[in-house]
Amino acid sequence: MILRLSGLAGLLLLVEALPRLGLVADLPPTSRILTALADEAGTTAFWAAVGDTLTAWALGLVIAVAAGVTGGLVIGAVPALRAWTASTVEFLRPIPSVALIPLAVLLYGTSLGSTLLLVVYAAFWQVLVQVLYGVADVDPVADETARSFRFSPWARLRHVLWPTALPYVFTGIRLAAAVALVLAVTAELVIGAPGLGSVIAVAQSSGALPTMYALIVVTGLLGVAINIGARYAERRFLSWHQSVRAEMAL
Amino acid sequence: MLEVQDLRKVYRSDRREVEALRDLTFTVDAGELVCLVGPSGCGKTTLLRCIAGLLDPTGGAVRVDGREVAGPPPGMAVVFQEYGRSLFPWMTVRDNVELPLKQKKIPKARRATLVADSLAAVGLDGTQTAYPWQLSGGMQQRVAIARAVAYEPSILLMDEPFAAVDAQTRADLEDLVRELWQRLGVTILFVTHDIDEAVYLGQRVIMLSASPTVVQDQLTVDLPAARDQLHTRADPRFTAQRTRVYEQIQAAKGRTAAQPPAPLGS
Amino acid sequence: MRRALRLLALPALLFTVWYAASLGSENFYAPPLRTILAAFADTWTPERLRADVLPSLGRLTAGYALAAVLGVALGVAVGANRRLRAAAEPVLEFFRAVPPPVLVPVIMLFAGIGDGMKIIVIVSGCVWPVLLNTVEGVRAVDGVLSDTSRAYGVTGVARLRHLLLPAASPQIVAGLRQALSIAIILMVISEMVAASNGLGFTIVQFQRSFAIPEMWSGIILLGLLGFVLSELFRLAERFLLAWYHGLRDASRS
Amino acid sequence: MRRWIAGLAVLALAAAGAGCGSGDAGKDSGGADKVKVGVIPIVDVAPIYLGQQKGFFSARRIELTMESGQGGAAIVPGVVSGQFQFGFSNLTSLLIAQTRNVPIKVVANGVASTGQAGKDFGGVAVRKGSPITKPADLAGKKIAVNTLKNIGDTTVRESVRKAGGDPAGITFVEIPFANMPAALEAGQVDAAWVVEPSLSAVTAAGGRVVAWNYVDAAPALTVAAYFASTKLIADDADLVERFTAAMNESLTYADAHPDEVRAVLGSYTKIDPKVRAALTLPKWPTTINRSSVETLAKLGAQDGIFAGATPDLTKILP
Repeated sequence: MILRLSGLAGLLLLVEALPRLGLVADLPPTSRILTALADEAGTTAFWAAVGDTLTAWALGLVIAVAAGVTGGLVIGAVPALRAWTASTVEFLRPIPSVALIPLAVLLYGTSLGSTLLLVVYAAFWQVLVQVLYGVADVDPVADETARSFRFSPWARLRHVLWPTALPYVFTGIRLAAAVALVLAVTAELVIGAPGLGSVIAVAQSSGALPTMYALIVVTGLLGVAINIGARYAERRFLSWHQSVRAEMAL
Repeated sequence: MLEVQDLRKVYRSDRREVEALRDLTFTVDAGELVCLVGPSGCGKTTLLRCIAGLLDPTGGAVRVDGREVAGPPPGMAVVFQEYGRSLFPWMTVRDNVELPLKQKKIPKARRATLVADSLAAVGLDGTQTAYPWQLSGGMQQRVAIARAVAYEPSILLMDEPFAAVDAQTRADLEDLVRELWQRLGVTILFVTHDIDEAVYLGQRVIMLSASPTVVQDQLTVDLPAARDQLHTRADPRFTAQRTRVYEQIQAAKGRTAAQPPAPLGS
Repeated sequence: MRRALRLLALPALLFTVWYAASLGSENFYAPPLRTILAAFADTWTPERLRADVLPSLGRLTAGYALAAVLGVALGVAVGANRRLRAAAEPVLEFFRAVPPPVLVPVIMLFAGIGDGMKIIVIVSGCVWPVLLNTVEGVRAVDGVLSDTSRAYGVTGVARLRHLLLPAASPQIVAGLRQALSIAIILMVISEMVAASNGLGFTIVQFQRSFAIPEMWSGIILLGLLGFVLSELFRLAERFLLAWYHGLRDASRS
Repeated sequence: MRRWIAGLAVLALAAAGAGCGSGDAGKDSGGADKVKVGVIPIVDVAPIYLGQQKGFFSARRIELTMESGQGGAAIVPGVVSGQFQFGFSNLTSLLIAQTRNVPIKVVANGVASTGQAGKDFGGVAVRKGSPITKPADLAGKKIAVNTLKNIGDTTVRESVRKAGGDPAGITFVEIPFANMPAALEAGQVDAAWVVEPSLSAVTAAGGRVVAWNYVDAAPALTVAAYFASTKLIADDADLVERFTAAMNESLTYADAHPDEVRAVLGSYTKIDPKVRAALTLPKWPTTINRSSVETLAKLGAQDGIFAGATPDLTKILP
């Protein structure tokens, strides 16, 4: 624990010392960034921006997860579907979501919808691909057992596919949660949709450096919180699963 | 050759201490084949890792040729139980066997001979370019044995090497170990939880208690040097000695029943 | 033949649907696909590709390669050392969580406006998945394999080369794959500010000058680029991790 | 195929959302029109914020919401698609849009240069101790502008041309205004076309302005304007008329009350109060200086930013 904190403390000290010693211009020392952060935290506009960013993040994530899980299970469960869609998935997946920025602006201007479009697009593939991996990982013996007992397709989905795919679903959600935040802030920054990203842009164009850094720190902290939360949820829901057990041993 | 003296190992974590090995003393002479047998969870693997220099003991000492072990000693080879995990899956069979030889800075031509000979000795000609995972479990364990043999060790540690293979393969591999031992004159310390295997293989059987482990008893196996699966196992002397080991192990288990279980034993 | 049909059927269908649906489009910003395709042919001439796509690819390659080397090197160091890992992990987690595009203005302050800045922006985003995956991979090296190496005297550089790197390679490759898509995104974003050439710059320039069919053609090119790069990556992975896929298939059947 | 149905459903949902958002200048119970204006959060748009505070819009039954976009590239599509009823953009961008037949038209003046060399809100600055002292020295140099092929580079070229220099050899590089002070300081560029508040940062660091490009381009140059889609102008002429009136009142008020402008800047930017008190404000006349727009069109054509076309001023200006 002490070690863990020492790394952070070292970073804070470094950022305090470098500008004070005149080694880097344009980087405000830690103390000024923290003051700016405290000032921001006292304004309602700041919390509204945090709220906007988190709303876009959460909504986008929910849509992406719902679509990704449904799509993944359906495609994964039907081999023919998988074969026919594979090339399209492989083509659409690597399209960088920033390429959609102009489309987003056209459809939604600078509203929440723009951010959502980018977030959903980027997060959807993370979930879909993981679910596809998960369904492919189904133990053939388990599947054949289910078939030999004449399970209905729904029962196979419920008792064989879903439990196998679940850990993958969580991995997908964890990855998607991180990507969704990155895209939410990016969309706000580049397009100007309301949220932390657009406040960062305003701080930058106003030449308010400490505020800009303070806001960047906030986005980082949000990201850390989301990662920790996702990992905690994964561990809680999957406590029975092998991969988590192995991670916890010793 | 190998001396284990007052060996003690205690695992410490934040909240608790687990005593795995209490006080172990025994020796193995040069050229001997000694089996260590004990109930499951009795700290056999801990002991073996201490001997191999992979784990620092809390007290006591391990000496090889009179020199105290601190880190893996040269001239010692180890065959682990988990054959699937002890071979490098990204290397072919040949590279797996050859890598330790490269580390020993053995010239290339000599390495090739050693690899070919050792693979032939374990009956794995023609598998050099295969990957370990393309082989069956028994064949994988043969590769691990070939790797140990090619290393030309003076002492060979085997940690329950056949626990995870099927019965037929196991019998074959047991005979392979005895054959290699007799042919190469190497010292072997063979750890197992299988009493039959211990008696069938060993010149001597050291019985361990349950954790925290001490030496429960020792037995010199009174069987002819030439052994085979069919006749040796039917020999009344085999049965008698097997029974004796079995009783000691049962006694060792009974002793633990009165004590709280030790979760971090092995 | 059947395989080719399966590969092409759905993309062809979607393409046709788009083509047909957009044929009579009056929307200024959503021109007919026919117009976009015509613009594509006119816009992406060999000279244009050389002048704009080549510099982009150069920055992408430089940034990606640098991030890979840096990420693996640091990852091995951190992953193999418990104390270092404990001290560095919170800091690394924080930097990974910062959305890379917000760092563009910051990096500009330090690295100026040249190619160096754009490469650093790419590195700053790509290095984390590589680094953290390498840490995980090195940390998760099989205990038995590690013991085997030690017992047979495989230490030092040989341990790195024959044990740590190959054992962590599936994770490292997974990190590199994540990094690739981030790299493309950051290549575009870094070119959206302070650039005078590049694919990202060109797309923004088309957008600003209301050359909408040209802009869409740029987006299609960007998609094609992403697709080609990920296919190249797949080929490389299949070659590098042949043992791993074989192992997985073997343990599954 | 089913996945595609799911995917299409998401897209359809998205499109439906867009549909709901478009053109909803809906009236609330009080009869006021809800109006969204796409603006860039910079000094230039202070009047609209001030006018909103003063109630110039609500008095005309307009309920105003400002949506900040990063530059005109995000605002024009927003106005065309009906996300915003009005938008703010510089005139060169509007002229480019006109040559491409983007269906928009100016409805009110935005911001104008002060027309006074030495006291304008933007200019070409160099760092302390730079050998560049006059516009002609800029020939062949590396100059930062916020956007390439736009109002910055065309007017800077004109400054150099008017001073007798050859603008052909100038290299323009794109840098956001906020990064220009640092870029000048670090010597990444020889000069920078910079506007307030970054201009104050440059002069505070000892930098000098060597050319007043807006002033050189045309007297009292109209820099930017508010615009609407031609569809809105045709469909709801009344709303546009009320917006224009409110906007004009705001511009006049802002021009007459610089202190209140400085105060309102604090509400939508993060400019330091000290800088706010000292920076040079632009002019906010209500009339568009037509001849200056003609000049911009001529300059743009000269520099080839219209891709060979000639902007038709009657179609873009009211």
